[in-house]
Amino acid sequence: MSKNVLRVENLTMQFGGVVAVNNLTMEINEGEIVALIGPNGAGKTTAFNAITGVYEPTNGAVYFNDQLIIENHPQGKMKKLYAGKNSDMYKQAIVKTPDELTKLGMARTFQNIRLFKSMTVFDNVLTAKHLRRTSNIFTATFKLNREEEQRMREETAELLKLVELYDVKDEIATGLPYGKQRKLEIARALATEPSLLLLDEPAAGMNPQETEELTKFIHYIREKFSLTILLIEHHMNLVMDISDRIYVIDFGEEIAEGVPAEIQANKRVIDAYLGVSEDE
Amino acid sequence: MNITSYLIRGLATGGQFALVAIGYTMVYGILKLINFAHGELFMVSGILMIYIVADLPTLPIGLAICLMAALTVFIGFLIEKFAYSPLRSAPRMSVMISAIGVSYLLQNLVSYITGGLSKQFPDIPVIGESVRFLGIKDKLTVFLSPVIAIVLTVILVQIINHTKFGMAMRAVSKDFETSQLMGIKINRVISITFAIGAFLAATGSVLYFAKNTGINHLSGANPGLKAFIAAVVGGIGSIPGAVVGALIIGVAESLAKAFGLADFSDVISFGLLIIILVVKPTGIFGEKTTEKV
Amino acid sequence: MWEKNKRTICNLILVGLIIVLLICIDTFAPATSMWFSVLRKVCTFALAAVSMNLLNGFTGLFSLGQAGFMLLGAYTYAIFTIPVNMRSNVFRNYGDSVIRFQMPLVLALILAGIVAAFFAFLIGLPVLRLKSDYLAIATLGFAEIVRGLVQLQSFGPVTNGPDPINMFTAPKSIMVYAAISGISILIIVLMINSTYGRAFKAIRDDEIAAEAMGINLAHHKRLSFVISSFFCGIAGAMMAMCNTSVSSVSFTTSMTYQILLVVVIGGIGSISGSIIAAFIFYASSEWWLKFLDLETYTKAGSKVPLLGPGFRMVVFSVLIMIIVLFFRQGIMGTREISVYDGIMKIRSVFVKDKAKGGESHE
Amino acid sequence: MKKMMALLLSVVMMMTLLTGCGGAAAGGSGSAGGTLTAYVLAEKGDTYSLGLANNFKTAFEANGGKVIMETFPTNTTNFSDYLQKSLDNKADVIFAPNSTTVAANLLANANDLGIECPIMAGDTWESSVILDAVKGTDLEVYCSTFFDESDSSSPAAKDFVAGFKDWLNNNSEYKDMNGGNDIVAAVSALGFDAYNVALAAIREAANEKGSDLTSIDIANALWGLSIDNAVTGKIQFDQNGDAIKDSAYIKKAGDGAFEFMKVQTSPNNAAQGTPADYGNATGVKLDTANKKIVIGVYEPTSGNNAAGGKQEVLGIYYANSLDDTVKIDGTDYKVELYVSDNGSLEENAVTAASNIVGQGALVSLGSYGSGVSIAAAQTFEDAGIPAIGVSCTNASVTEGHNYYFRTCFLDPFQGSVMAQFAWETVSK
Repeated sequence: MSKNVLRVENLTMQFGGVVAVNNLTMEINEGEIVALIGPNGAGKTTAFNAITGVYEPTNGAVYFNDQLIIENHPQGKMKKLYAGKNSDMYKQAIVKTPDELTKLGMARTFQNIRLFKSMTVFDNVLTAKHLRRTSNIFTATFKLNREEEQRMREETAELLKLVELYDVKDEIATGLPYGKQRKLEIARALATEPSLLLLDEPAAGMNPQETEELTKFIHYIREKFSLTILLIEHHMNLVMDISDRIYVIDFGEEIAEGVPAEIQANKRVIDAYLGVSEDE
Repeated sequence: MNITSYLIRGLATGGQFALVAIGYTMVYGILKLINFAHGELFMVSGILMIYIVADLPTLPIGLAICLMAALTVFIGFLIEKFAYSPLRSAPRMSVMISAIGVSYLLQNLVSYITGGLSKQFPDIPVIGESVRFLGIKDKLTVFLSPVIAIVLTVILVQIINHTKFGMAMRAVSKDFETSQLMGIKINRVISITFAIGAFLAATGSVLYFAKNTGINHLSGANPGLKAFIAAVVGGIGSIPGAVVGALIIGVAESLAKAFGLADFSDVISFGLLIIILVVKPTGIFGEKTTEKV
Repeated sequence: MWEKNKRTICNLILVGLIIVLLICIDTFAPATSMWFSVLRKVCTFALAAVSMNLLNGFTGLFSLGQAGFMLLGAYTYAIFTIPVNMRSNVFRNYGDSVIRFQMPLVLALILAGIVAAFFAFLIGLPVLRLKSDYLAIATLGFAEIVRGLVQLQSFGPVTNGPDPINMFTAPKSIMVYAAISGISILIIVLMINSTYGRAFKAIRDDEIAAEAMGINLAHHKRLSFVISSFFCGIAGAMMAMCNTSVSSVSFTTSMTYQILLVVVIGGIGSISGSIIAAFIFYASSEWWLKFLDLETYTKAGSKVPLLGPGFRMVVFSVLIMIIVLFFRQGIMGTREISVYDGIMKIRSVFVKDKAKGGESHE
Repeated sequence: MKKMMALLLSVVMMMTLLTGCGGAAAGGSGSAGGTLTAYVLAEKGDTYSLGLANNFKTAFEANGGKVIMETFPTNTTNFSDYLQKSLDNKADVIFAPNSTTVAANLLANANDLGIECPIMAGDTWESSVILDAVKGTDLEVYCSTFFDESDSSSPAAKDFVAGFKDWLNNNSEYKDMNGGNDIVAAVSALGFDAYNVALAAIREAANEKGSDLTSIDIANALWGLSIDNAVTGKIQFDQNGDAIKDSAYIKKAGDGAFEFMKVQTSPNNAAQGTPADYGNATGVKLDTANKKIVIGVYEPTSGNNAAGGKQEVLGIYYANSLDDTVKIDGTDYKVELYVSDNGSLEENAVTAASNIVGQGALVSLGSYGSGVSIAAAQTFEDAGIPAIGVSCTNASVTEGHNYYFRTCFLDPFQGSVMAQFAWETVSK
């Protein structure tokens, strides 16, 4: 069993009275590609945002490389309102902001593309290099970090060549066609030198031919950068032929977990997607 | 040292600021915009009153006030039409800069017309008389302002909570796009909100300038800022909050003067603003709205 | 070498030309010419506008506290550069000044920046978490608080209370102002073109994406706020030098509005835009458009309509509304001045004419 | 909704409850015996106001009186809380040396609160704004000033008053500038004198140096000048360049006009100053090319002090209309005035003064308002041009600036005169 990269324990997200994510438990091991799927509104992106520090989870814990990074339990008004389970298991309140998580090595992309609209393609990726800087405000301003700057630019050029965007590197990022913007966002995430890459519907809005290309690309970057990948996706053929394991959630709860073949045959998963009432 | 005179006057200034603060809180509730020019509108209505009474001496005072209120509402309408609605889809910063530009324009225009000299507000018959109340001798407007402010607030709250138009305003303040989809004519609602804000500013200016009769182009800056602080302290977007916030600011300033901290009165209200913004940004009455990513 | 940084070389040539021009004005212009007081103000407010642009234009933090930081810079500079023997005269109403020594100009300038930056750090802690319009009002409030506190009688021995401070070193030659302003703006430009500059722009474009890319928002916002206030403090010190007397009465919110409007005219997010706009705004308001304020009479003795005290400011405010509403980009938008591209464009216009003309015989 | 209404009502109830029990009658004035108390109110950041207030305080306390002094921020329009403080402390006299903009509100609030004790101020209150504010109230308002139109003791004064009123009445534009009436403001008389002092100094310098006189020679001439028949009394400059004055006129704001009360004297035995050392300053040369002498008029014609500034300019205009040529070496030089508005703001001072310097002025007159005068002192000094302060009374206008002279009395003098007058009227 290879090293465990990400472990999510009883993750619960509650907005007021609505439980968006209910007691989700997940494990991702090194080098794996794991998919998190479920019908629209199942709470996939909410779980994703809780793991990447955009939201504070109402209850539960998250471990990264076996190190506790996020933990929380219902506090204040939420104590009374809390509708989830095992809130007594967690006492501490450890909160991480997204930039701290990215520093640890968890990079992400967004469901609706969030590129830096005033910057060129090249600068978008170059900006992400800022995280790994060794210079401070003075050395950076007075150009005493020439070799670091040089290294950043070379790595950025390399990444852009990887995603075949080097030829448009001086264009304004938001001017690119949709598919290319998606790949640029992935390149930008890679620029932070992550060990775990979280992709939020990377194939959204892509035609089958582009999706096919994306699958090859994700396999390639996993090898090249020895990454572990967690992705949310609706394109079933992409999910089925790329993921090592799949978690399925519906109405915030995990209803199935396993390798693609098992999931395809799983009755509950099909019902959830086809909306058949679970009467039996 | 008897506190009463300072409390009464504190409530009075609070009441006068409240009418202006309501204007801020309504416009912010709807457009999420700090209408910097609202303080200047308050000053302009004072100046309008002076010129109306000076140029039309035969007009009875009651009619003069109504004419002034109508003109102020019209100016408020113009400001919204020319300075804000073209920037409806513009980034937040340019709308704010446009608001600052309007307030700068109004200040300079009035300074040019009046030559920078302060003018005397005409005597308002009833509320201008000096009256003795609870041992304090001052103009009737001082004692009347808090009462009028509370009465107008109650009326306004009824309109907002119990009329169709009120519901439309609440809808627009909650979510711009969806209320547009629901067939609410956004621009009409916004114009009327501005008109109500302008009317209240006009009423407030009559009460305020009846007491502080000297007006020049800068007389709107300080009350404008204090009214905005009141709106934030009370909870931006909540009308009763604006009134309570204004009363608190008015009393706090007067008490500062009572205890010889006169130099600090400005510092206190801005200090209060920064504390509230940091500790409880939603203010006393405001509700918490989580930012959806 | 030429190919790689042709644009910077052309721009450097332009800067060189400007410096030579300034030296000529400084030495040859008659001592009484208006150029002196105008160019001193232009250098001061160019730096103030650029430092505000760093914050509003490049980091997307809408702050209206510039007047407060300039006041801190001006007071610090003035207090520390009064000759020792003149101190009791200046601090007449408050016994004598607490500070017993006089600092050289450069040291006092840097101290002015540091004091402004220190207060920026303090007020930054609670205020930088706020949303844009609340941040604007909170910083506006801070500037008013500073102005109120400096005037207190109890602070008399330090700040001379409400009385103005004068008798401090106020250099006359334009080159001093141009040097201070030039070096400071150069530092800001270098910073914006560094990795930190990119981080600031990222925060301006999309805070959530910036944070997801590992940029610590609190740290970088505070950094930008403190550095912008540092240079605001230096601009405040330069303003003290311009006016040869400092009193808190002149650091009003309308001064902050003026700096903001210079930034808007120049183009939010363009350094060269702010410099050009500062020159146009202050040269015309102090000098070229001064006639708008004077009641002038035509030969026939009839009064020229509209002209009169205060008319200049009305013209300005209308002009600014037009720019804010219709030319939101301002003069330069977010582009920086580039002599090389300018020449190329002009050349291509000529080349095209020649080509059009030469088509017939090809 | 219910919760909110309840809270609102409770706030109001709590307030009225408090006021109910605390309703002891305040007001009434004049402390029974005991030390006389003065309440002094000055504007923060206004050099003139603070200088005069501080001097009044020292002089009044020297007489054994008690002084409560407070300052208010600029742009304050409501003074009731401050005036209430004077009632609470049973002040016998209120001294509020502020601009007319402040006075309009201050007196209106005083009337609201039924203040009975006398209210006094310095020379700025000698203006029609105060007469309007006092009309229809029973406020007792006094102010000190440099000149009174009904003082017919000196012939020069009588001629000036008659001539100036005619001159105002037959051109409406100047009458408007004077506030729409032909009341002779003290500052107009001072402006008139300052112009004549400047001309006398130019003629003096011309006698010695002829057509190669410079502004430095004019400065030197000023030191030795002694004019006996000036409208505002004898003018001689002491070691600081201030006119040696020993009396001030006290006026009461009557119904529609100021009533002359008395001339309050206070010993001032300063001797005439010896010329300051101007080193090798070259100053500005006489414009022999187009035979004209430019005199700068550095005044606020906009902003808070515009009213006083314009009246001062009128005095200078009138003096110029009577005498505008100086014969130097046989040729007539036309005297031209260049008015530069400082907008009553210190930050405009340097630019407005540089305007005057730019016009090649030999002398500059003004300004109304001590703050702007001090701020321009350095600019005039660098250009080597003597400046004559017309009505700025703060000591630091001339202190340390040997190019700045002044034809009016100073705050320390005016403060002690008013303290003396207040002490005498109140202790009767």
